[in-house]
Amino acid sequence: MRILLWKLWMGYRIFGPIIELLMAMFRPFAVAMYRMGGPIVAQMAGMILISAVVAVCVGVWAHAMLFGFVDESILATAASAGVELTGAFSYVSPATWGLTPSQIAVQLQQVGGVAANMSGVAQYLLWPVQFGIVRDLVGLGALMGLFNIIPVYTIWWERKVAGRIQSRLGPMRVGGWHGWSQSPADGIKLLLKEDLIPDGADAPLFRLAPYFNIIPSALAFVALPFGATYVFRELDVALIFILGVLGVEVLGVMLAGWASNNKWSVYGAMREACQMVSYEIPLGMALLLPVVTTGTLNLTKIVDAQSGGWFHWLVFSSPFAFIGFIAFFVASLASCKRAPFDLPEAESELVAGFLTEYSGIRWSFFFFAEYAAMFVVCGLAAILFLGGWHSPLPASWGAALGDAWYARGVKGLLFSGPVWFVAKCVFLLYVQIWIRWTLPRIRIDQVLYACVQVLLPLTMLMLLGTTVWVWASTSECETWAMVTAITRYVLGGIGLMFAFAFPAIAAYGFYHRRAMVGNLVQDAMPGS
Amino acid sequence: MTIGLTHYLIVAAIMFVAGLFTMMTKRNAIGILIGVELVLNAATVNLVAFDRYMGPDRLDGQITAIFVIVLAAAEAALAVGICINVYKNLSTVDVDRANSLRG
Amino acid sequence: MTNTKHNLTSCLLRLVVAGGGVLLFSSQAAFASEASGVTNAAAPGGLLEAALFYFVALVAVVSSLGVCFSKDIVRMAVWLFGALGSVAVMYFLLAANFLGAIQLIVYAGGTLILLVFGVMLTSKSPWVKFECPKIEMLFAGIICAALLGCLCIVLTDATWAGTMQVVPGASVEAIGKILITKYLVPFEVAGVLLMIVMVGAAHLARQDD
Amino acid sequence: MAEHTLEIALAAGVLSPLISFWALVLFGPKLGKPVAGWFGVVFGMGVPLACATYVLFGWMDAMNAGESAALTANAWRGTWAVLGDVPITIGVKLDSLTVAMFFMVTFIAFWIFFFSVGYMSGHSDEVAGQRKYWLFFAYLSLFAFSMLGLVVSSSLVFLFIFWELVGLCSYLLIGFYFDKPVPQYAQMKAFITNRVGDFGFLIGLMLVYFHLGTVDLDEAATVFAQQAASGTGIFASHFTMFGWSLATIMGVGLFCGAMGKSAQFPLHVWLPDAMAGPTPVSALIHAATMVAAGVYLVARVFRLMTPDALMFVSLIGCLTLTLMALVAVVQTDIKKCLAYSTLSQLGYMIFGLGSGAWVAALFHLITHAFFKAMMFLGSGQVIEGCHHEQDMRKMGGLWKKMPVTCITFLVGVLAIAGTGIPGTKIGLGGFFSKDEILAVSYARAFEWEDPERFEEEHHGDGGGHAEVELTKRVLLASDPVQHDNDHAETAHSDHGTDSHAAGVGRIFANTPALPKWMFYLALFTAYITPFYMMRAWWLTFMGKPRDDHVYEHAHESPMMYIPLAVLAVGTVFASYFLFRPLIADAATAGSAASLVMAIDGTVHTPAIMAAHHFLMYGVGGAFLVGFLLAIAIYRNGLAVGDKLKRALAPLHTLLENKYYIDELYDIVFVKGFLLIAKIARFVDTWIVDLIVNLFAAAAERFAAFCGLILDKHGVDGVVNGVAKSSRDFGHIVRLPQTGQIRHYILAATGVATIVFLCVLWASSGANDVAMAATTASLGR
Repeated sequence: MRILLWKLWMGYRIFGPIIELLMAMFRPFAVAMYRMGGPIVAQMAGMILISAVVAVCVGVWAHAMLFGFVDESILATAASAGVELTGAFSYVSPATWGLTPSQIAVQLQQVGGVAANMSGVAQYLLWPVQFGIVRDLVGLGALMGLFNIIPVYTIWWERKVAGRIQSRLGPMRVGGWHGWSQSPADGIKLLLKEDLIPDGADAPLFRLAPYFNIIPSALAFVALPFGATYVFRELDVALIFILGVLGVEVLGVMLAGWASNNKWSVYGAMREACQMVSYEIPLGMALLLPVVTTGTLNLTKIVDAQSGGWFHWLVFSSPFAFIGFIAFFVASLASCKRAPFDLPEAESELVAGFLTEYSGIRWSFFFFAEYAAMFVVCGLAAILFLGGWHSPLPASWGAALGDAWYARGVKGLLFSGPVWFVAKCVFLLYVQIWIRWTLPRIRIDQVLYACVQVLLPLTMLMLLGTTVWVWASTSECETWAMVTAITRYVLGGIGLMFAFAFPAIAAYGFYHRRAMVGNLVQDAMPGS
Repeated sequence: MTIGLTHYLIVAAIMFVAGLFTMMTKRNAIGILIGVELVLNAATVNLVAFDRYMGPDRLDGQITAIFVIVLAAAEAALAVGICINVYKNLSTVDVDRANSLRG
Repeated sequence: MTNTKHNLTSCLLRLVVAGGGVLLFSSQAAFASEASGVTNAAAPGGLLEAALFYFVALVAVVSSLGVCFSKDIVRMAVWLFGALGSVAVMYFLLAANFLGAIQLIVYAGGTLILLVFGVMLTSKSPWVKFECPKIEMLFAGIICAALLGCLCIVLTDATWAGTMQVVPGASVEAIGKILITKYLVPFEVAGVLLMIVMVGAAHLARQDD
Repeated sequence: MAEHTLEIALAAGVLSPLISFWALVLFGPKLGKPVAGWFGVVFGMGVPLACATYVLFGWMDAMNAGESAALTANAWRGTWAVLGDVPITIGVKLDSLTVAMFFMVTFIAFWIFFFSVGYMSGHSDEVAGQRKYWLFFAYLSLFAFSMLGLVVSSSLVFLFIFWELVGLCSYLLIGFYFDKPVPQYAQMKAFITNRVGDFGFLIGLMLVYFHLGTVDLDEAATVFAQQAASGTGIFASHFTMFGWSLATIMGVGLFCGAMGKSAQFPLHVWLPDAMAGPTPVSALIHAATMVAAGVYLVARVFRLMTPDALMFVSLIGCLTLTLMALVAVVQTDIKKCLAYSTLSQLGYMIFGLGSGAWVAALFHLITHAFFKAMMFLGSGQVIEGCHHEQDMRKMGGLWKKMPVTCITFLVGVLAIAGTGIPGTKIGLGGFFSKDEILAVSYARAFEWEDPERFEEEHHGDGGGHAEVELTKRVLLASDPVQHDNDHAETAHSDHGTDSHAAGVGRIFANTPALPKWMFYLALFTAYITPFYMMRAWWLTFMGKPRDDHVYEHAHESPMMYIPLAVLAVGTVFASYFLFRPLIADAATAGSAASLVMAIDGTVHTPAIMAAHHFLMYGVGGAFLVGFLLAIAIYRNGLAVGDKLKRALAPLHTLLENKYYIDELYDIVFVKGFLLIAKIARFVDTWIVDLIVNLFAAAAERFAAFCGLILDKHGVDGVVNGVAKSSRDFGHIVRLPQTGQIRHYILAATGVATIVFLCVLWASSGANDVAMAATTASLGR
């Protein structure tokens, strides 16, 4: 053991300086590269961004498809050998059921319909994908990437939306097309900034606090499924696991506020504690609606219960779920400290609340955590109520496509896949941003009033109603089945109306944007 | 390298003793509360470990652990309320000062 | 410039640590999936489980000792979080997934926040510390050490009457079912207790007229 | 008809008032004054009434098509929870009785809600301004929810839950004017008195739970019958109290609940006081529905009754009906008069059930609900019109000012008096129902002496009639305890006739004349009822105005007399043709397989025919006698009445003070406690203190003697020395008692550790240690 430690220490002594030297050399190199590449990037920026987005989508889709195919292959091979493997299969380690490349080739020809000469390379390319460690590495990479990209671009997007809502343009300069690299640039700036620790602060806690924020929000991604086979770890208690780790975030905020030794910070922390402890209850109750309906805490199974298109989404399953979804969304705003519940920060009253004394990378950690948490709760909303990764198109259309490899591809892209999940999340994120820049912040007593006297009874009532609804649905009574079907279609119709009205109104606003600048928007709306 | 029941029990024992020590040496009322939480956690670890290794097809240990968690949460809520009341009356949460009923 | 360099490297290192945490957590989650009836190659008792257990046990022990020996009440709470979190991971290792998640929600997300909240409401200045007499510390230390010694002797020597077979973890559904059938009465009693506690806490926290 | 449609309609009817309640509680203030009331009318009762109508017609169709039995059998029920081995069921009891009750409650309650909108518009601002207005309708909605829930519940547990909810609503509504002292006391009295009865109900429920092992009404009845046949279960218990077996106690316990809610004799005291509540509440809860819940309960648990228990029921009902009717004669407050009349009529129903007149009692319940609700609303109209004057002595001649009220009230009076043409089928509701109760009790009293003959007549005579099936008695077995005792005496046991002989029960077997006396009392009361009702009507509406001030103000408003008119029409027409067949249908299942006998009064066996003939001549003209007597006395105001009052002063005083029952309760329960306290105080002051003081005085003398001489010099030194040493010792002992919790923990842990070490030390060898540890840890 001592020898091992000694070796490690020596290794650090030797390689540490080399790494740092390389990094020091890399820094001017990077600046030079940026100076050279900057103009090119600036010109091609829009193209690059769009193609990157498309590439990410396609990558995600292809990735999911690939994994799904290998899973199927394992299952099929096992079945042909007379072994029954059950359960969710995506991350099963293949120690018991490893496929040889030749077996993969067979599967490629049988299941995928790929010609024999084409499967030669593919079989070796696909072979490693079946191993848990490979998948974990790929998944970890994807997770870390997502965890970095989502906050960075949500921040940029938020600033753009805020600008538009306030009749200005938002960031326009850095990176060319609509300032798309503003956030990465800000990130670099924050990395380079001095890491201040105020006098009289509790230094270890002050340093520790951001990690209490950022690690839970990263952990939440562990159990958050992006697609049927695209989940890092499929937990049977995924839902409450995510709720639990998001609940830990509060501790970070409170520690940050406390350790800063600043009056405003402590106020912010106290507000956060009040707010979170109260809003977790309605949030949890609203989360229970889909759980009661589907009878599982496993997110993948909850989504499976909603397959089949628009009208099968849980939000339309009963009036209680419909209202419960809205209650959930409100509570999730509060749990992410988003406006109108952004009291812990409250720039206009508390300077910046618990963030007052923070600067540099630690400060940005809080923001990473916040935006990641936003994405997570939007993802939960999409999974629990909006059908997860299923598209609104009826599943029967997809079934009509057949089972060939290209049909699978189309199905993965159009009917059920991570792309849809991300799209729904992004839409909900947009709604969050929209709300933030439209509604004023409410007072703390109003916040608590809204929780205890409005949201809590409401969600309790909805939970009760859903329970009765589900319980009534078990009776197999024809009249009741008719009632549920009618409810489903009525609510779905309302949803559909919103879904069409939303882009229509947006298009109208865009078309008349000149008229709206400088006016109250409602003056320029039709009928005014 | 097989992890058995004893491993968990020893960890739980250490936590238990640490909790006891905390209760014995802290003068802050909330500190004592933290010690109590530690002791309760040690107990629940024991329960779950026994459930895992000794209770074939029975969930008694886990259920008891759930009840312990419920009770601990309730106890913490009340105890913090009491601490705040003590603070209101004595302007401190030092348990050495809360000795009005001392015989 | 030196300052920034320090920053950059330390931050990167910490990101790596964070990533390691994710990895660790995810690898333990692999065991937990056993509870959902999924076949799992890494059977309990494997190397990874052992490694994870030792890591978590270390965290638990260190955190518990941290709770004992730290003077500052907020730091005690943070150490307590370490202990609670590692206990949650232990539950996952013991295939009690539901309990693990509940532990996270109730303890880490609820009780601990309440404690810190209580600290914030009841401390006049941030660094007020009450010290216990040294002689008491000594006595307490001796007694606790003796107790721990006894416990360890007994635990290591004991032969348990049970089967010592690892039983498969139960699903959430099973817990739910047993909770409202066999344990219905305690369940209701717990509900009544929570109700009473709610009323009591509200009463304690009232404003004096 | 689609499956379960009727249950869904019933459930919707039950839940709609609940929604209305919550909506009014949450949004009541926003809805404002008239809107909240109309909201309550529409959602609190309009929707249930629509559902009830739908169910009624659906059920009629099903009955005509012969599908009703299948519907009853298939009625939805599920398991709510399993407590121990006993499933707590939840479900809808779908039979004719439920349908009839549901329709009756919703119909009457709808019109009372309607009436309330008018009534509360003037009353609501008296206490807390606008706030009380919506609160009133919220309470009414909650009441409607609980009452309807009670009616449709198929399980005793849920029946009990709704039962308690009904009690709560009654409490809330009686004390609606909470700023006045009288309603406050009245609501407390009602609540506490009801709890006494509910305690009995709970005991009965627990016995059902433990001994029958099910809480579903039908299953419980089946199990009960099986246990009775085989002498197992509750019949195997040899526990007795007051000579009652456990089975009888179960029945009596369940009946105790009904005693509280239906205000039967010893627990009746709350109902007259409950008239302090708003008049619509009196009409709805304390005349038509809630008090009827007790009767409904007895009808539902009829199959769990033993003959002894039923005799007890009958006795209580008989006492109530007679005593309360007499009190009603001397009441001067219009609402109190109606209240006592209600008590008397409830007594009739309970008496009817106790005598086996299952159909007639429930039929009477429904007819009574119609006309009594109407009369209460009429009295509300009068009180409202006369500026809150409730004293009938100050009214008179109001028929000019309130014609509609007067006429509808008269209809009610006629109905309750049992007006009709004897021997024909022409008459008002009370005519049929009361006549049938009396007929059955006659048959029971005079024919049951010889049960075998009765049996033969019932079976031999009407073999061809389908209706005779209704009167079947599957078992007439008495309690096994009884059975054993009687076995030696009555040797013939082949046909189970020995138990027939014991059918009257164990205690009551010694008093064979009791049923006859009860019948005579009921008969006597049939003459009193028309008298006091006509007295009330005449004093209020006819004659000359006796108080100009009241007369000047008197008026009536359409909002309030529309319901009166509707209910009057309902009283006249709906009852006999609509409800009688429904209840007769329900009787098949409602009294099937019971230990006791249900007798249908319309079955023309010789016994019943004899009763009818007897009644035709005996009480056929009772209403005329009573009416004429009342008119003769009060034709010219109060003068004759006052003379009579003076002539019969002692009796009048007794009745006016309601037999001093309230005072008795006050003396026994309240004063009793005070008396005990006083005795204790006396003992304390005069005996204990005396002894103490004596000792003190003696000690003082002794001390004075000793102190100067011995104490100062000799003893003080010793004492001080002892004191000092004990103080020092005390200090030492006190040391561990620091008041510091951590020290206690330290000490406790220390001791535990030392014990632990000792155990380890004592057990030599590793195996012993292990064993000790194992046993210690596992607790084996």
